[in-house]
Amino acid sequence: ANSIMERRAESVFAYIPQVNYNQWEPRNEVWGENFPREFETYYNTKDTSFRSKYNGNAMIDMLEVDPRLVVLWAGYSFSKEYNQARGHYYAVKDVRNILRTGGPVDENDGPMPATCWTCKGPDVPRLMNEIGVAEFYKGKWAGKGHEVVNPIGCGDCHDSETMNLKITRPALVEAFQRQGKDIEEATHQEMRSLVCAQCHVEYYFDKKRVEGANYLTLPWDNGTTAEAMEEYYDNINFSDWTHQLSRTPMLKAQHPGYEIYSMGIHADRGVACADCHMPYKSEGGQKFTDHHIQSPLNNVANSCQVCHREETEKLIKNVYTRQDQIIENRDKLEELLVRAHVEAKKAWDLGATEDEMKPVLMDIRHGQWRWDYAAASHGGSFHAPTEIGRVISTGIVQAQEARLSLARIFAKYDFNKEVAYPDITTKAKAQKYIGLDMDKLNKEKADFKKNLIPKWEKKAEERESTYQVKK
Amino acid sequence: ANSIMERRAESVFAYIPQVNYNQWEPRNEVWGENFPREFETYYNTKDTSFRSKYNGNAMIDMLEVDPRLVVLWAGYSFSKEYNQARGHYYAVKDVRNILRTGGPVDENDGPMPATCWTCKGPDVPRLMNEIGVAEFYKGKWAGKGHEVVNPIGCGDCHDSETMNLKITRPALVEAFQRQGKDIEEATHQEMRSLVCAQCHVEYYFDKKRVEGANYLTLPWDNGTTAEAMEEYYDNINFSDWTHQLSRTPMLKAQHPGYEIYSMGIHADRGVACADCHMPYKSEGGQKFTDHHIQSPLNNVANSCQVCHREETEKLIKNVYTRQDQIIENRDKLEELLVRAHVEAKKAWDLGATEDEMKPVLMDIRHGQWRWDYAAASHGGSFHAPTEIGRVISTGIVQAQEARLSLARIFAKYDFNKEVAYPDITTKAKAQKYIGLDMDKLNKEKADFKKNLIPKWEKKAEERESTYQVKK
Amino acid sequence: MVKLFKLLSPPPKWRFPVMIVLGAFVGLAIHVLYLSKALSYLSDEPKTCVNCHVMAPQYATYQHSSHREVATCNDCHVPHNNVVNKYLFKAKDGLRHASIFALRMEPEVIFILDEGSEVVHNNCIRCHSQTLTDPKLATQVPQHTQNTQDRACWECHREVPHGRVNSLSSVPNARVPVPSSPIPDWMKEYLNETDTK
Ligand code: HEC
Ligand code: HEC
Ligand code: HEC
Ligand code: HEC
Ligand code: HEC
Ligand code: HEC
Ligand code: HEC
Ligand code: HEC
Ligand code: HEC
Ligand code: HEC
Ligand code: HEC
Ligand code: HEC
Ligand code: HEC
Ligand code: HEC
Ligand SMILES: [Ca+2]
Ligand SMILES: [Ca+2]
Repeated sequence: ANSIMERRAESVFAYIPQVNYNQWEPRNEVWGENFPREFETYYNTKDTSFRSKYNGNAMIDMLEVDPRLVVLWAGYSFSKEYNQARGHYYAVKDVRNILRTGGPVDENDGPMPATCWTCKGPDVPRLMNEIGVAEFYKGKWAGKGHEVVNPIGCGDCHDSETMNLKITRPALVEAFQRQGKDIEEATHQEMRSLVCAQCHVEYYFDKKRVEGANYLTLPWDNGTTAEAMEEYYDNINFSDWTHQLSRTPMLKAQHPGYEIYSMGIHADRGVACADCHMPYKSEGGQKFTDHHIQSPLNNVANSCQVCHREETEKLIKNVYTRQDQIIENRDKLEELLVRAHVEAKKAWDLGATEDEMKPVLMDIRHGQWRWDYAAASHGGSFHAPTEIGRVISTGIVQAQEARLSLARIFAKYDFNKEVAYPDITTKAKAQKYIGLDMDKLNKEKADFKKNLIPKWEKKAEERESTYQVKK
Repeated sequence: ANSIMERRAESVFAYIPQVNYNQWEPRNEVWGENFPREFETYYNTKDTSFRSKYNGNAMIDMLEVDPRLVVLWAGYSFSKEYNQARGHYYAVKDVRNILRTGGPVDENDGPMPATCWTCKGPDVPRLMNEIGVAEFYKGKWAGKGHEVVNPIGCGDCHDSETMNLKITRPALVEAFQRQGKDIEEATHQEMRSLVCAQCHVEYYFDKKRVEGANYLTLPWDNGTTAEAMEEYYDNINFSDWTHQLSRTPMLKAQHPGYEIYSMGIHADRGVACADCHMPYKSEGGQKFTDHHIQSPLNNVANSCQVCHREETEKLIKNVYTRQDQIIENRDKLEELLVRAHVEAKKAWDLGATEDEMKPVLMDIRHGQWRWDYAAASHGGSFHAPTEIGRVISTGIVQAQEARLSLARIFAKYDFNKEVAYPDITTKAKAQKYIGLDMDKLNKEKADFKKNLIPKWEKKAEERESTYQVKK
Repeated sequence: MVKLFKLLSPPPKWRFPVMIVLGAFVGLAIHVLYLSKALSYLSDEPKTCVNCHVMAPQYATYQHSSHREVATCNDCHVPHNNVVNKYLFKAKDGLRHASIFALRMEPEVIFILDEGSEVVHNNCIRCHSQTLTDPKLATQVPQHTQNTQDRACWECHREVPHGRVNSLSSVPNARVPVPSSPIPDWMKEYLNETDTK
């Protein structure tokens, strides 16, 4: 009886803030004092125990799972290390640990620019507010290591006064503007996806816009399909790197999550990222948004079943079926691209000319871009399976077109054998094949962790101790 | 609520059927006297005024729309004429008119076997009952022209006593048996798709089973995916014809409608063919099954919208989006296959050996089979878009694999140019390219229509006039 | 029977404490029934189902459906084949709901049980048999009734009446009647006063 009495009272609940802070408060724990339920669930992103067929919140070494990637990215930092992402809680930790960011010895050292911090936590809007956006994008990654220490959290998505959803990253706003759209007109439901679109999007660094800055830019001016973005990059003659084997001016696709989701049936029906990845949850009659952002397959009851009355197993099977249908051909495309790179190298070795190779390299560039567009977004095979299937087909056509031209070049140079497929059955073999000195890279990273990180943490602690939080 | 309870007092008034007939009554008009609503709607399949983006109930000359087909089917009757189907009302008329059945001059003449009648109307179960199944499959198509004169109708799907749904074609029952399944255990809901699966399925003629008979067989023993059926055909070394240009032992896929539908989300959720193509309709406060079988896009309100609350335009757009996503790559695959055939011909011309060509031809066979599997089922791009997308990708890989081997063969025979793509911009040009004498074919057909058909009709009329129908 | 009663009745010296304990139980039970408005559970008034806020989404969606004017929750969710069945089912269901609710065991997304499904389905048919059955066909097609009624109606009519979004949080701001009167207390008092005068 008591519980019934209590529970009737539950629904009436007055919100009394426990602490007072402003928009630039980067510490999730502080916001969390006012919103314990959201904070506690947010903190669950620390969990790494769930694995689905292809994803989940465990960290998965993708180069080990699929060593072909090493060859596809030869000459680019992704061939050193690339993992299937885990929870937001790890954002800062993982960008520090990854071999891609190297082992800088001081704030002017290392392979990566400061812009790499942009999507890693709420210190970013704080810092942008302090020093300006362009200034934020300047300098080396190591130069701002002491600034960005809190992982993705409240300040990235919320207004501190109203707790309304908020866009805190300029790149998204600018991309909307260039498309002639006003992000301020977004509806509440659209905001439930747009906060994610601040980060889960394809991007590149524009080095021309502001002198000395790697300006974060979303290549959406012509649209967000694989073709539209490809055209954008072709028009500005952009490439992320030159492939070490085939000498192709390559494009790297990074997690075009929002773009692909937008082309799926769920987006068509107005379902937002948050509906599946942050479903509502009730605890003691109090409804709130589950901030444990993760694979919905670890929470089918509260996500899918709100809209679908099928059994959990069936819904999971639906997801796996789509992923299987895509990934079978995605893997095939990878193999064809590996062959294309290796064969292109052979053609160069035989003495093929720039002119002869140009169309081949264009096909490789486009074929791999489309593969990456489909592969880099880990949710894509479910978010928009029919579109991803389409893109992969076009990628296969291009990869094979490149190989056909290569076969003709071989004939011209009197080479009439199949080029052997390299032995890349493990990550180690593949990295050796492209000539990476992993011991050196690991050593540098270890030194960096021992020497630089403690300094960053100390500086950050000092800074944060000066922040005002009224109780 | 009370008044509603009272209204339930059903008035079961005694009812005397207008006419009495048995299961072998082939004339839809006769059954129709007892079931006017079903009959009238059935008769609407006569309408040919609706065209959707790719389908509809108009007859569409597919060779004109897409002359590549002529080359893909070179050496096979489909290159003479192939139309996008129209309503059941036309089944008999169309099989008589089509150039594929040629212009037989008597009952032992013509290119097609009697088996071609199997899916064209309710005279078929009648005749099978009279003369036996194997006997039905024997002889020429022209031999049974006077027997099958009523287009697809009541007797094909219904039991005359109970009006229950009924399987009247042995091929489906036999296919189930060979898979170890009992079709008699099908639920009522499954029957609402299985009646369609009597005809809307991939088939071939087994010439070995019964001496002299083209025994209608569904190649489902290993399963119904493109791969499973391909494996089945490979294992029994079956081919429909040998390609005129590339000399490939080819497979022709015919409308695998049921197979593909079964792999889609709607089948997964228990939605039957009849739910979309024969939705309920109400007239005067009675609900009955709309027998106007056609594209649901001509009747979105009763088909889709009972389950989906979106606007008509949006639902139609959903269908078109999926079709576009598939058809873009399907068309590309066609082009690649045309090239493969033409290039294979060139290789033979250059003197390539059987041994050299064997792997090439295998790739062409498989690539075109997968294309046809995806193309022949006009509803497939919507019925199971993710699966069809997958199949097309694998087809592209194979077509290009064939062309790569060909490039190597060319190199061997010192041919180092691109083989020109033929000028096949119209049906006429394409038919000329493969050397078809269309005037002759048309002339033969015209003679057949003038001479044989009137005889068939007269014989049929005489026979039917002897049928007993009790009023 | 008497023996049984004797066997069950406590020894004399325990009688008084037992009476007190039993009394307390009865009192408690009445209190529970009162608090949970259990009696209202016996009525057909849709508002009574919303005594539990977990029923709010269903109430809100129903309130906006074509059935609002023509059917109550119980028209669909309780058997109407006979009175005994109606109240038996109600009692069983009600007790289950109340226990789960009190134990805080309700899931975020409630699913109708097979038993309840059957009941609802039969109620759809009860009201709509006029549309579903064609008397002409019924005489000629023995399976007619079965064929038109063997799937859950809402396999096709997926939106009737609760829509397709089902979760405790699906209608956060709905005006679900928290049992109250539209007239403010001060006005009631005033009216009462003027009444007695
Ligand atoms: C400030 C940038 C940022 C924002 C905003 C953001 N994400 Fe992320 N997200 C990331 C990063 C970075 C990672 C990878 C973290 C890691 O692996 O270290 C990630 C990881 C994820 C993962 C993988 C979690 C796992 O368990 O594997 C999911 C799912 C996800 N995000 C969904 C979302 C959704 C949904 C939203 C919006 C509601 C969102 N993200 C908003 C940057 C962001
Ligand atoms: C536009 C936002 C954005 C920018 C800029 C960005 N990231 Fe990320 N990062 C993400 C998102 C989103 C994820 C999660 C991706 C996923 O789901 O796989 C992620 C994941 C990661 C991860 C964990 C997964 C992995 O790859 O091992 C690392 C490490 C990482 N990023 C490093 C970097 C580096 C280094 C840079 C600069 C070159 C960078 N990020 C720039 C948004 C961004
Ligand atoms: C990746 C984006 C993201 C981050 C990070 C994030 N939130 Fe949220 N938050 C959301 C979304 C989306 C909603 C749902 C908003 C809606 O539907 O109105 C939400 C809702 C809320 C609400 C409104 C009540 C509710 O539960 O629906 C509160 C309070 C809240 N968040 C607090 C926090 C706190 C505290 C943190 C940090 C620990 C945080 N959020 C971090 C995206 C985020
Ligand atoms: C907020 C509502 C909502 C949520 C949450 C939701 N869906 Fe859907 N889902 C829809 C709608 C709407 C459609 C479109 C079809 C329709 O109108 O029923 C759809 C379509 C689908 C389809 C068919 C599309 C295809 O790719 O074949 C599948 C499968 C599916 N959903 C699975 C899931 C799974 C798994 C989840 C959880 C991860 C989920 N859905 C979450 C509303 C939702
Ligand atoms: C209809 C439900 C639905 C919607 C809407 C949706 N997702 Fe997903 N998402 C899924 C499912 C299901 C998976 C696959 C999870 C798996 O394989 O374990 C997934 C996977 C992901 C992953 C990889 C998860 C992992 O475990 O690493 C990320 C990141 C992601 N989605 C981000 C987003 C973003 C950002 C949006 C909006 C732009 C979004 N999703 C919209 C259902 C959805
Ligand atoms: C006895 C064989 C047979 C059966 C049984 C059969 N079909 Fe057909 N169907 C055909 C033939 C043959 C055609 C082509 C007729 C023509 O174009 O002359 C056709 C054409 C169609 C068309 C195209 C109509 C148009 O307007 O373009 C649709 C749709 C169709 N059938 C659906 C179905 C459905 C659904 C079922 C089951 C309820 C079914 N069919 C049962 C043989 C059959
Ligand atoms: C297993 C059943 C079956 C058999 C056997 C069969 N058909 Fe059909 N036929 C169909 C179906 C189903 C359609 C409708 C196809 C569609 O939707 O495109 C059709 C359509 C047709 C059409 C109209 C569309 C067109 O292609 O122009 C013709 C003509 C036709 N068939 C002739 C034949 C001939 C000739 C044969 C023998 C070689 C034959 N059929 C054997 C089931 C069959
Ligand atoms: C291509 C297959 C097919 C053909 C041909 C066909 N029917 Fe039907 N018929 C069905 C299906 C499917 C149903 C729905 C059965 C169910 O759901 O129980 C049906 C239902 C019926 C019913 C039951 C009442 C109703 O409307 O649901 C009657 C009576 C009927 N058909 C009469 C006829 C008559 C008369 C003809 C010939 C003019 C005919 N049918 C031709 C497939 C067919
Ligand atoms: C196979 C799908 C299907 C099933 C199962 C089904 N219906 Fe329907 N129902 C329909 C369609 C389609 C219509 C639209 C007919 C029309 O408007 O012409 C309809 C119409 C109706 C109507 C008339 C609606 C109006 O706007 O006038 C009622 C009432 C109805 N159905 C009740 C039921 C009941 C009760 C059941 C369960 C016994 C049921 N239906 C089962 C498909 C179905
Ligand atoms: C008897 C019910 C029913 C009918 C009729 C129906 N659907 Fe569906 N549809 C579903 C179900 C169930 C799903 C799976 C998603 C879900 O669970 O909501 C679905 C999924 C879909 C999807 C998402 C799948 C995809 O390929 O992305 C689309 C689009 C769709 N339907 C369109 C249509 C159209 C167009 C029609 C009419 C031609 C139609 N539906 C008829 C029940 C139906
Ligand atoms: C969920 C709804 C749905 C189901 C279930 C369904 N179809 Fe379709 N079907 C469609 C749609 C939509 C189209 C595309 C029509 C168009 O493009 O005009 C289509 C197209 C077709 C076509 C070509 C129509 C034409 O205009 O020529 C045939 C034939 C067909 N379907 C047969 C079947 C058969 C046989 C089944 C069951 C095995 C089936 N369909 C199941 C919705 C459905
Ligand atoms: C004491 C609080 C309470 C009241 C009052 C209440 N419910 Fe419920 N109901 C619940 C809870 C808790 C569940 C979840 C049970 C579960 O998930 O098994 C539930 C589940 C249901 C279900 C789905 C499970 C099933 O039994 O099939 C139906 C239907 C339902 N209620 C109808 C009603 C109707 C109709 C009324 C009014 C006559 C009503 N409820 C009144 C608390 C209540
Ligand atoms: C017109 C008939 C009808 C009326 C009136 C009706 N319901 Fe329902 N109810 C249904 C159907 C049908 C379902 C099953 C929905 C499903 O499985 O998708 C259902 C399911 C439920 C469920 C289980 C949740 C679920 O989605 O499975 C609850 C709880 C419920 N109803 C409560 C109520 C309450 C409370 C009322 C009155 C305010 C009410 N219903 C009025 C037909 C009705
Ligand atoms: C108490 C009687 C009653 C019950 C029980 C009932 N209905 Fe109805 N229903 C009606 C009446 C009366 C109407 C006409 C309402 C109107 O036109 O305003 C109606 C209208 C409808 C309609 C057409 C309007 C619409 O919303 O699409 C459908 C479909 C329908 N009912 C289906 C169902 C289904 C399915 C069930 C069971 C889940 C059900 N009904 C239960 C009395 C009832
Ligand atoms: Ca993950
Ligand atoms: Ca058609």
